[in-house]
Amino acid sequence: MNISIPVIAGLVILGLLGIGLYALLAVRNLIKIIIALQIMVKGVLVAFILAGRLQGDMVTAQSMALVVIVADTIVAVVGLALAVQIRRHTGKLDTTALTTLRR
Amino acid sequence: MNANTAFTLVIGLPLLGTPIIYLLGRLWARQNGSSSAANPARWLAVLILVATGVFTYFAGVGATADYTGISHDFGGLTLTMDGLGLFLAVTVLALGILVTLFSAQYMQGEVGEEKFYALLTAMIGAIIGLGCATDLFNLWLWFEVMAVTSYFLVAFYRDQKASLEAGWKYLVQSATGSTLVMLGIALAFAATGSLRFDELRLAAASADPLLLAAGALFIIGFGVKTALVPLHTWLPDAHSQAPSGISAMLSGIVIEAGLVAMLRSLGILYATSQVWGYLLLGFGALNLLVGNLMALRQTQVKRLLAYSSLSHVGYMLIGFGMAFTFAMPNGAIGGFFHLFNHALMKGLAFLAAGALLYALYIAKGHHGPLVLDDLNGASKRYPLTAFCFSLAVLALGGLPPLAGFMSKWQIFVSGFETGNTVAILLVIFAALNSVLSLGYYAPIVNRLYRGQPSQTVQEGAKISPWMAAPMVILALAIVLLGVWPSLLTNLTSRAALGLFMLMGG
Amino acid sequence: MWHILIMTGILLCAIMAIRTKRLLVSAIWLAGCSALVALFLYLLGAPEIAVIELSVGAGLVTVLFVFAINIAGDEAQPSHPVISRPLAWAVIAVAALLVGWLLLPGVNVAVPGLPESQLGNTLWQARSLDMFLIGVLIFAGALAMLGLLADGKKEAVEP
Amino acid sequence: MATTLLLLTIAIPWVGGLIVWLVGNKHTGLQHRIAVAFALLAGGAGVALIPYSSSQIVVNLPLGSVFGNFTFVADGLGVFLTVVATVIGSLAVIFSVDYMQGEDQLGRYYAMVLFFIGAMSGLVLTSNMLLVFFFWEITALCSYALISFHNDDPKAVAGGIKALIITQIGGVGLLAGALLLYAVTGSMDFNAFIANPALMPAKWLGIMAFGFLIAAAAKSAQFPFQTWLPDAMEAPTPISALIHAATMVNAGVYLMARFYPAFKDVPGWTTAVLLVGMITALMAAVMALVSNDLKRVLAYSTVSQLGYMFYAIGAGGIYASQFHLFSHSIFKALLFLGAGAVIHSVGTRDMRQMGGLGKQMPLVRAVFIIGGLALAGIPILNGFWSKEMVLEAGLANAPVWTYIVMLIGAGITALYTFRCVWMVFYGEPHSDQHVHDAGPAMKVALIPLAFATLTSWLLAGSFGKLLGPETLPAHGIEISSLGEVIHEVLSLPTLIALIVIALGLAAWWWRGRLTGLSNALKGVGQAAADSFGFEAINRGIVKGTQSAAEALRATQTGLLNWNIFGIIAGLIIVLAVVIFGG
Repeated sequence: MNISIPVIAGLVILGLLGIGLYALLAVRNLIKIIIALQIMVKGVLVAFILAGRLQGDMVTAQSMALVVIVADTIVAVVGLALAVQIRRHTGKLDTTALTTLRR
Repeated sequence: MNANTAFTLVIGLPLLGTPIIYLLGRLWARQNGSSSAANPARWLAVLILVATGVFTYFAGVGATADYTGISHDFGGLTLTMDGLGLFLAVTVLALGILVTLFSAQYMQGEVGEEKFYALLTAMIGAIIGLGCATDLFNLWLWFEVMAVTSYFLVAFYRDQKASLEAGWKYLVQSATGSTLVMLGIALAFAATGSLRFDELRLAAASADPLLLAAGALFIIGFGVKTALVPLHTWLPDAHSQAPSGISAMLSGIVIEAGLVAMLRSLGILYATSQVWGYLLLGFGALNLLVGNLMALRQTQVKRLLAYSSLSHVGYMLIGFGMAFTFAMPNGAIGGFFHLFNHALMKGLAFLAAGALLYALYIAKGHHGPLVLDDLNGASKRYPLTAFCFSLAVLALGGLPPLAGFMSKWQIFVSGFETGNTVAILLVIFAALNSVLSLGYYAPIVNRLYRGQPSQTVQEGAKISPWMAAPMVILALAIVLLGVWPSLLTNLTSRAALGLFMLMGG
Repeated sequence: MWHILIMTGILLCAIMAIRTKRLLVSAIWLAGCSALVALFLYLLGAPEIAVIELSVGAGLVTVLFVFAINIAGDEAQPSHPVISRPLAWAVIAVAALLVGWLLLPGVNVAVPGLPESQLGNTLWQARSLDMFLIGVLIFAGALAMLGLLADGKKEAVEP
Repeated sequence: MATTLLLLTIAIPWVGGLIVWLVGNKHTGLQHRIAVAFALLAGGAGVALIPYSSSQIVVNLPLGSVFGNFTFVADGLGVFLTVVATVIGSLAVIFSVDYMQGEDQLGRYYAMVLFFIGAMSGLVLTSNMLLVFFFWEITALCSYALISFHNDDPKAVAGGIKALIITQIGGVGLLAGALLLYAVTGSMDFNAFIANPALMPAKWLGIMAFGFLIAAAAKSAQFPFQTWLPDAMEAPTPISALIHAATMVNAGVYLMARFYPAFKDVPGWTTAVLLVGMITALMAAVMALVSNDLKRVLAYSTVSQLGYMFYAIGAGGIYASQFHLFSHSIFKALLFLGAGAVIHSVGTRDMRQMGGLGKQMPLVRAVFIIGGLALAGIPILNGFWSKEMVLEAGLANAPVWTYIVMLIGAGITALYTFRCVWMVFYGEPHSDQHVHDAGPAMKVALIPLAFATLTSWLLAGSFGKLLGPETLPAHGIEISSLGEVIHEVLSLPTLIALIVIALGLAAWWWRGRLTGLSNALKGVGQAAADSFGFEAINRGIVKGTQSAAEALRATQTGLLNWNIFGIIAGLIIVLAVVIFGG
């Protein structure tokens, strides 16, 4: 196989983002939706490191990646808290139960 | 006062004040229980914001001394308050202070009041910082701070199912957009090896596919927050379910902060392609039409106002699109003017709707939505609120002598100045949409001034002067800018200059 | 070769995390995905961030998920998707194709060598503003979580 | 002095409006007095402005950038229309003291009326295109607010919104023209442009000319926008007299007259104005003939008379159009206020419920008949002179067949006027009605108008001087004495016109014998009662928009997955545009 490493990394990025977005379309469980967001962020992490590698600036890339990890952990925490709260109030973890706001 | 010191304080004060507000409010709530008298957290928040406003004045004096603005290095990153940054700071502080004042009664006795004020202050600080960022990644991080602070504010009524639902959709869509922006930043970094605006702009001279992809991702990523049309679906939910002060902030400044972030990032990529401007124009037209049509048949007041935000973003997009596509300074100036006016007008509309919602429902412990029928005859019992509300919606509809007319005019002028037939047709389309919007604004006024108050209005509670004062100030500002539009020209033209400098013009 | 294997592993874990019915299993697949991504990052020449990803992404986040699933319950869900799967796949494929169209030619270049790493310095000096903002972010997130998870009534009667 | 007076004319009513509103609805007596006082003051300022009329800019407030300099010019056209607005405005306000007695929310009423009077003065006195549009929209706003003053009545609300939206749609034409003026000439001042229309390339000039025509037609309720004015009759009657007969609807005529020198060479423009006027004049006259609602008859007749003014402009008779505008403002205000007095005492607007009212209300009958005769064009009332001048302008400069159509219109005018007077004041009285005579304030307003209807034509010479080359250099109006007007009017065509008018009157007397003819024309009558299908078109547009909006709401599913789908769809569109469109 003669695929260069950056291309593999590119495929990982596309794959992770694609799977994440697909999950956002197809999955109804709230916690799984947070998982999908996490998967997408992992793709972005790879993108940052790949960019740093291509530009030979690993330091900036890694510092950005670190910030991204922390920031998205925070988002995941808030999201999980919301999901738990929704579960308390609706008894379900299902997006189709959340359609009172429409039209 | 030294402008540099002032600038540092403008950035630092709201963010560093946040924990203090929280701790003070928390301690106080522990001692007094949360449902009695006024929580001092609100006054501390107002104090901090007013102080920030004062420092913004001093920083602004320095920032307007020359066209590059005022810079300060924080470590290796620089924050620069150029015309655009100053403009955004002034807008967010003006609206933010009034909203905080308004919330004093509105949020009185709510559980978690201190968190509300702490996060509101942090959000305002984040928006100020967003306007001053000079580094793409830093810009995103400010954007993310703004988003995270607003999640809780949207889902504030956490005992209400609808509120949680709105917060959930807002969070997921926002996070998705944010992820796309991150990917865009990574691509831009991969293509140029730098993140600073000035370096990036010089490096981004050709149509590198990576940069094109980055631009597309910026439009979509920031576009989720800006509520471009197919991405707008979170907006009506979030705006209608949040506490009214937050609705005013979301609609008046948060979505516009997303727009500013988008303009900053696209401005850097200006040289790479012609399409950015066309995309802005296209989304502008789409936003106008969809926003107006969706609002036309709404029966819930706050939801109606939320949809009308879509169409107002459309006007701004058309203005900025003219600036991007045809290099029309008036497009950008008009866009920023409309941004400011929209913050005033929509802020006032949401505050007035909120005041009625508070008086008719919340003060009685209900959380029902405010529907159009509730407005019937509201002028009998709440003459001032009804007047302010009418003023706000008529200004939104673009009727003189109110502010919305003048900024729309300026945007329309830019379209005609291009001399391009398509641009002119687009302006006429926008003007017709303005007429269409009267189809839902005017009935609100008619309802407010009916002679027979509805049952709900007759049983309504009182609206305190603390709620009325911010509305009166906003109403006066709307009239003043309507008859004296050049009052703001200094600020808006500098903001446009900031944008054009970014584009390399 | 290693890279391709790891890529396959990452994508497989991600797919499994989505496909599994039980949430706990799903969280564990995510942890696996995270660990493989960390390995991939290590191979790309970012050892520091690989460690952090391993500890935060695979460790902390998994703990969080397990914690949340414990509170929220892990019942099996009806898996009827709202949007039909072929449509979802088609849309994603088109989007990925378009992004890939722009992205892959750009990254298909020779990789320069690695300079000396000075992550610590960069973090605490060059990008200290980012670190400050992360602090704000953590605080805001903590407030939001506290606010959302707090039980309204209990708090009201607290002395 | 001119500066002060001019600014006072605009500012006095606005300040008065603010004060009336601030006084609050608890002090109604004070509100009446304040409103009357400020309206009279404004009227005084307006009249005092007459001697100062000139073509010079008297106020100049520089605002910079795209807003231009806010300039005001007290030229003949502007001063004349200001006087009409302020004087008839004060009479309408005086009339309102009786008419609105005991009404709720007087503050809003008077504030809006005074706000309107000021805006109307501003509209005609400014020479800044932005301000023209600005005041144009304010008048529309006030008109809307006053039509739907009785907000509890769904018909009033619908009428107000309809008026607002139709005039706004037309306003887009004015907007486009105004923006073009600025974009091409770089200045908002239109006087320079009128003096030298070559500033504008022919292509843009054409768009501007027709844009303004659309705006004027919408504002003046001309074909094909005429449908809003009859529905606007839900407004309190003094408003109908002031806004929908004497002032605001004239704004379109004003706009056409003002820009006539610039647009007259645009190919097809004068013909278009001529035809719009002619079609409207005839169509509205027929609709007036079949309507049974007193105010609607007057509304249709207003539309029809405005058509005469448009026709005159199309034929190049600027003086004739403005002179007719002058006469019409007076006698139509008189008719509306008279009708208001009738409606106020009878409590209905349906003429079939009236009849024989002349005995109980002799004064109202007298003034109404004076107004009616002027409307019909009977010598020597003011309507006669101005209408003859319009017809003669048509005979001189327009195709003969249009002149004949207009003559027929004049005949129908006489017929419906007579029908209206008869049905209200003569014939069988309906004994079940309790009728009381008009109040004192009403009489105070009616008598000066009746007097002016009898005599205003004597001012024809001074009016010509006011509009003369000194103040309107580009218009070339050269009439300087009453004798000239009399000489021009007293000629053979006038005799023909009078015969036609007499035939119209005779048709009413012989209405019994003409049943065969009227049966033959039943189809026309039916079509006229249905507004010749224009109402249906309006309703269709509204319904289409509403159902499109309702259908679109389905896109807001409220399902997170579909929301995300929107994001991805957006991403695909943007990427596709970037890849294939860049």
